[in-house]
Amino acid sequence: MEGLNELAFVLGGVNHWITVFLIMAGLYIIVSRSNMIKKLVGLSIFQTSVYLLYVSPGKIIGGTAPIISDDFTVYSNPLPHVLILTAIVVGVATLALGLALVIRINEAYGSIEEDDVYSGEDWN
Amino acid sequence: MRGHLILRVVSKILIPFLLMFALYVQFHGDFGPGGGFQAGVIVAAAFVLYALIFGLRAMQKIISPALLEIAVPLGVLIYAGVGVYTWILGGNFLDYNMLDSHDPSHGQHLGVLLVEAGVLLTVSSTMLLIFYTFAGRGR
Amino acid sequence: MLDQLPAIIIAVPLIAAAVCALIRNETVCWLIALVVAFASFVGSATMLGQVQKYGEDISYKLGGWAPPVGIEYKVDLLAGYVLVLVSLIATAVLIYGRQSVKLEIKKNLHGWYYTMYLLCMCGLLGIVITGDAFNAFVFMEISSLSMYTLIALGKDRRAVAAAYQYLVMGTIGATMYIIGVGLLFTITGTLNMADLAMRLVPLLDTPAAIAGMAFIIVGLSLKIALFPLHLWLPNAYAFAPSAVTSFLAATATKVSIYLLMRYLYTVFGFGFSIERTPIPEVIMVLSLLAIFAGSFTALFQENIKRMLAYSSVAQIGYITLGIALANATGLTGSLVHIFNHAVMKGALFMLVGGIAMQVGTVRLSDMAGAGKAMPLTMFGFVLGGFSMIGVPGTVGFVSKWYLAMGALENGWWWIVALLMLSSLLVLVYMGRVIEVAFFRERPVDAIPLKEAPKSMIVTAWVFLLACVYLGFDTSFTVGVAEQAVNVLLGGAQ
Amino acid sequence: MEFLFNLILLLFLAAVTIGIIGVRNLFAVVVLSGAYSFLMATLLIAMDAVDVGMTEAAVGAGVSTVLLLSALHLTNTEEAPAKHSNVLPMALALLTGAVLVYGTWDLPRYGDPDTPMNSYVGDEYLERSIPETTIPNVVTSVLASYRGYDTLGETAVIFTAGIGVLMLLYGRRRKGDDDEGDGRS
Repeated sequence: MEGLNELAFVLGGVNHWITVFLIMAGLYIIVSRSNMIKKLVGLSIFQTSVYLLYVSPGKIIGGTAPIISDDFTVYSNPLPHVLILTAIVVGVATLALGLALVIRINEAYGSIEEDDVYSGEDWN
Repeated sequence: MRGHLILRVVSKILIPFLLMFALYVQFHGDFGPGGGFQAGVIVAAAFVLYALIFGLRAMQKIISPALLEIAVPLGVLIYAGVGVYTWILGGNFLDYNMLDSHDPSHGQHLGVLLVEAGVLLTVSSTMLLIFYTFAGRGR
Repeated sequence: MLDQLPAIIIAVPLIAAAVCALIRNETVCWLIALVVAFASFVGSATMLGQVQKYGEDISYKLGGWAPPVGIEYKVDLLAGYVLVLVSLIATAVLIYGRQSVKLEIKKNLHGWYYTMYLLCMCGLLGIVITGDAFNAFVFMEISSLSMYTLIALGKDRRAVAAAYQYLVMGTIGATMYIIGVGLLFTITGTLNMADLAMRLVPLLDTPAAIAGMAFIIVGLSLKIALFPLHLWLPNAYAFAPSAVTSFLAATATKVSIYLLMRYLYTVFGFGFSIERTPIPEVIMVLSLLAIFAGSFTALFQENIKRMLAYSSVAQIGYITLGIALANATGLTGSLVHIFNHAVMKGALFMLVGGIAMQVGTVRLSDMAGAGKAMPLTMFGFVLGGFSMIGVPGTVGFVSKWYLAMGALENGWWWIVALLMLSSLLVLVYMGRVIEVAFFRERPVDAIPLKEAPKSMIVTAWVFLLACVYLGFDTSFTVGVAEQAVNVLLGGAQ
Repeated sequence: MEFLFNLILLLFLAAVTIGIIGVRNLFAVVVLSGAYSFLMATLLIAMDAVDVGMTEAAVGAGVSTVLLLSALHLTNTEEAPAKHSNVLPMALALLTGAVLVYGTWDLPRYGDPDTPMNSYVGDEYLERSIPETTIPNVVTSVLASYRGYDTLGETAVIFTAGIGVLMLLYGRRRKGDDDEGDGRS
């Protein structure tokens, strides 16, 4: 157990590396895909990956969830949890509004591919 | 899905438990994980399950969209109302210490309960309302 | 009462928005919105007056918790100045927009329209007044989500597509902002901006601080629509309902610029962000590109709303140019231009709203002969155009003067030359509209035109007269801006 | 043990994300994004963020999936093949990633209790929650009281989204409702 925790301490950067990968993947989906729903899924991944960025540094090895009780003395940092709860709400709110827009676009244009919607339109 | 007897029976048993669990999550949020937001989502999920099994129309007979349209702003008003009340009591906005003149920590507890109720109302009704609008769009 | 003002001007619009959603009657909701917006304006002006009088920032502890444990509201000169601007425009656009909202938006949505409008105002004011990095994000999302909805209410199907485009780019911007805040939070442990500034001092050179700064700046630049991240702006402005465009063009990007300044000057400090990083050089290049690319694209627009939108891209370039000049005069120019551009662009979009209502389209070719039929609107357009060009005696001249002076202080006369060249471009694209409206005959078969409703003309003209008045009497704009610059630069050194 | 568990979950997350990038059937994408949310929720719980994990499971895997599925029902389920080159998006993602790797390189290692973040405001909440609010779940007391104003804003965000969706999709769909589309505005 102890040894593994030591290892965790040394390799701890791994959390950040995967977080970075997820952020990159989310951004890549948003920018590269033309399908609007896929773009919104990418947007969710982009937003969700931020959760790790906040929560991982708040974790304390050997700590427990920040609910005070007599059995524990070490707790992980509660503040990032609160912030991320808010971020989750913002994420789902954005997704709902985005999907409503996509439904309207589909009704008006008959397609949810950006290539069809934006290039086929006279914007002037 | 309306013909599936097993689904109907199971969901009829399940939904009350879901709602009870939501209430547990709501009121146990001070002591364990949970709170207004989580409970609100669970309440919405229970009703969405009902709508999926018994049909949107049956669900809307129980809770009409018009009712939800009132509930959504009402939750915000409850939350902000606590703030206005603390103003009236002479404190800063959302200063729950004001709610109990003898024991501020009691006031805090009361304030948290009240605002969580507001969150529950807005979140559950908004989620359900969004589901209604999305599901009702197709027909 | 007075010491509760900071919370009042945010909480009351929020409560009013919820009340409007319950009532949903057009007249009542409009009245509530108007009263609340005006009350916010009075509150903001009072706070600005207090800050000026006592020379002390107003700090408000939400929930009674002292920062950094609780969230703090902070009104200094800069915040007060932007608060006054946003609430003033919000009030004016409510008076202006009632008729056009009735016409452009489906009847059963009118009540909710005012709900959204109030939420948007509440969000924008909340970003300005907050002293907490994460709270700014929450209010940014309130204003953004309501903006996406308001834009999508435009009559044309392109409005929905534009709103989607804005939603995607706006969300990327907001998420980048919280990534940046997250990095700063990880190394400092605090979210309060003043506390952040203090605790960042020994950490400014660490990679996390630099990366955090980069993410915050890029994220906010997306919201500001700084070239080349402006792609969402032209369509959003062009296809939103007229009243929404007037409000957004005058406030939304300005608030994001305000937040950027907060980070550059208050959190990171002038001594670091401007003097020790290549930020001014980058912003300089992008601003000049924005000014020329924006103005140049505006030349080729058939849709005059879109033309004005591209002109906004260019005008944002002027504002950020002031930051890049890295001296007090330049920054004063930029702050003054925030106000001035809001007033003149607001007025121009209001006039275009009247044109859209009467002509039925905002295409240049359909406006032939409008000068004769709608003299008040079109003369207003001429006056607004003068201000955009920067003719002496108008507000446009004041801001350009300060920008030019700031450039000369650095010995950069070529910036002055470029500024004059860009004014020439403005002359050409505004001139096109005026030429068509005044010197072309209206086709015989076209529908006869008449002047737009009084409420629209009057509000627009109040703004236009303000353009002239503030062009002569600069004691408010320049006065406050100079004091604010002193605080911003002084506080950093 | 904790660490190994985390590592496996993280690798799963990455794998699911690669799946989402590659798959073109949108139903599969939605199912994968549900799986992503569950993995994320488990990971959050493993990192002691029980409230967040619970919410992510309910919202990400529950509500979001339902919303995405109902939107798919109304639109198209197959993504069109890509027409553009992926070079620019890839470059953008790599640039962002590079800045992030640079920024996170020097951050305190995972699990350290003495970082500025864990020894400053966060610690203060843990000490003050019981005496000041009597609430043992510190996340609840911070959420609803110390930073209760953020939560009011969060409720307002939900409210905004709810009314926004209603405004966009209000009333029955009628043909020709949306397009005055003769190319003129």
